[in-house]
Amino acid sequence: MKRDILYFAWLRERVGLPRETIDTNAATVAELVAELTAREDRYALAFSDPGSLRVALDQELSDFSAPLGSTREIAFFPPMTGG
Amino acid sequence: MKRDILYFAWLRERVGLPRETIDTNAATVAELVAELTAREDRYALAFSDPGSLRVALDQELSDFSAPLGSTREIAFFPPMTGG
Amino acid sequence: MIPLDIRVQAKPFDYGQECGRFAQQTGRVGAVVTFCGIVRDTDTGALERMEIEHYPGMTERALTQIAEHAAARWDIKACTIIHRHGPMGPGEAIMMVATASPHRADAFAAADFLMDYLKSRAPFWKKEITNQGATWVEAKDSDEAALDRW
Amino acid sequence: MIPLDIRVQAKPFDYGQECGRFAQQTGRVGAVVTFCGIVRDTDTGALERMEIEHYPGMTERALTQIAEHAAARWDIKACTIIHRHGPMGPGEAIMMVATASPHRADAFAAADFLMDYLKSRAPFWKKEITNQGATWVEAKDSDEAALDRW
Repeated sequence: MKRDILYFAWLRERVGLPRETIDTNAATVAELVAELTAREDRYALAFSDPGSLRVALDQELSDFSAPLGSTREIAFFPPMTGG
Repeated sequence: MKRDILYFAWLRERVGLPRETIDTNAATVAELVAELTAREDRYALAFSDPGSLRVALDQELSDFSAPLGSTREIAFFPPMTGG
Repeated sequence: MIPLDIRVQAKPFDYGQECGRFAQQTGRVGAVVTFCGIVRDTDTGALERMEIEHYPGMTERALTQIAEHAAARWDIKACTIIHRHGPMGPGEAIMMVATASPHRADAFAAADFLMDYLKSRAPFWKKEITNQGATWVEAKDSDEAALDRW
Repeated sequence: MIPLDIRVQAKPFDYGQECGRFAQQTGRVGAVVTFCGIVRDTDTGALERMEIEHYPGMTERALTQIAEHAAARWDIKACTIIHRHGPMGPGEAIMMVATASPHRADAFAAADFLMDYLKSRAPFWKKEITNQGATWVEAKDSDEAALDRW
């Protein structure tokens, strides 16, 4: 299934792009991360410490064990620092 | 000893004046209140519930058991309602 | 000593302008919190005006002491307190406080503390004049109780 | 629903002007609290500028949800949140919140809550550009811990 993957802040810099569309069979966020990590070193580096990352599914904060279901847009980013 | 007595808010309205100078031998705030109360009905009315009143000695909040000592200015008023 | 700007005045002040000036002068430390109390309508009738009596001399003294306590307890770099007395109409600003700190928690706590103490320890008394007559505002038990938080 | 005014924008805003407008429009309820976060110097070198990245779409959504939670929990009559993104210099306002309530405790608590949640749950990321280079600001454990207060 085709899904949009977004990256923000230093994760975006490490992956080297802000968004991409990929065709994936991953059933959960964790499976998607494993799939990305296996692709290229820059993904492996970016996702080397998943515990320090956050994920949003269709713009709602979620977690790595969540099923992707019909999610269109998956965003990965470091802990937020607004305010 | 001559001392300035000040009244504020509804206490001022009941006593009927904002300040007066009196010559008193009262040793404590409580004794001064007793002396004032004995003077006239309007004082007795104003001080009928001393527990609901506050006192300041030379512009510092104090209490009714405090000695008057060399205090020049004694102010009586209801609980404050600023802000 | 941090800059304390304490003003007790009869004339109106412009809350927005004071916020802007405070942030301009002290905001580089990071966090600014302001509070503004505004004359509102009462439950017991349409408010025509509010009148605030105060104790000249003691008022400035009490506000300075309260601000100094806040500055000793939290890391604040500046503090402004403005409080009006005399008559004022609905919608007019009665008073404001502003605090600036490198830490948002300190700016919030100090402003909250200032308000609690100012409310019960600074010599101001409010009178509300409605179409039903004039009434002195009564102190609330909850205001006195709020001091126990600190 | 209470009036929520939520703005995510690159262009600067005038904190004082926004405070004045907010108090003018909503102040008659009695108590107004505002917070402003301002770009400050860092410990690691003179700050040239700050750059804030955000997640368009999710940002507005997250801020609206946070404001709605605050409005459900406290008696607030209006709430404004303004947050900038993009580049900004030292001394410029990054963001502000404002709350209005008949009760000062509610106005304070709601503004404090908004700041805690906004800090850790709204998708903004700060980068500081100093003469030593560019650094992403790290989230503080104390910011995440602050959420447990609520």
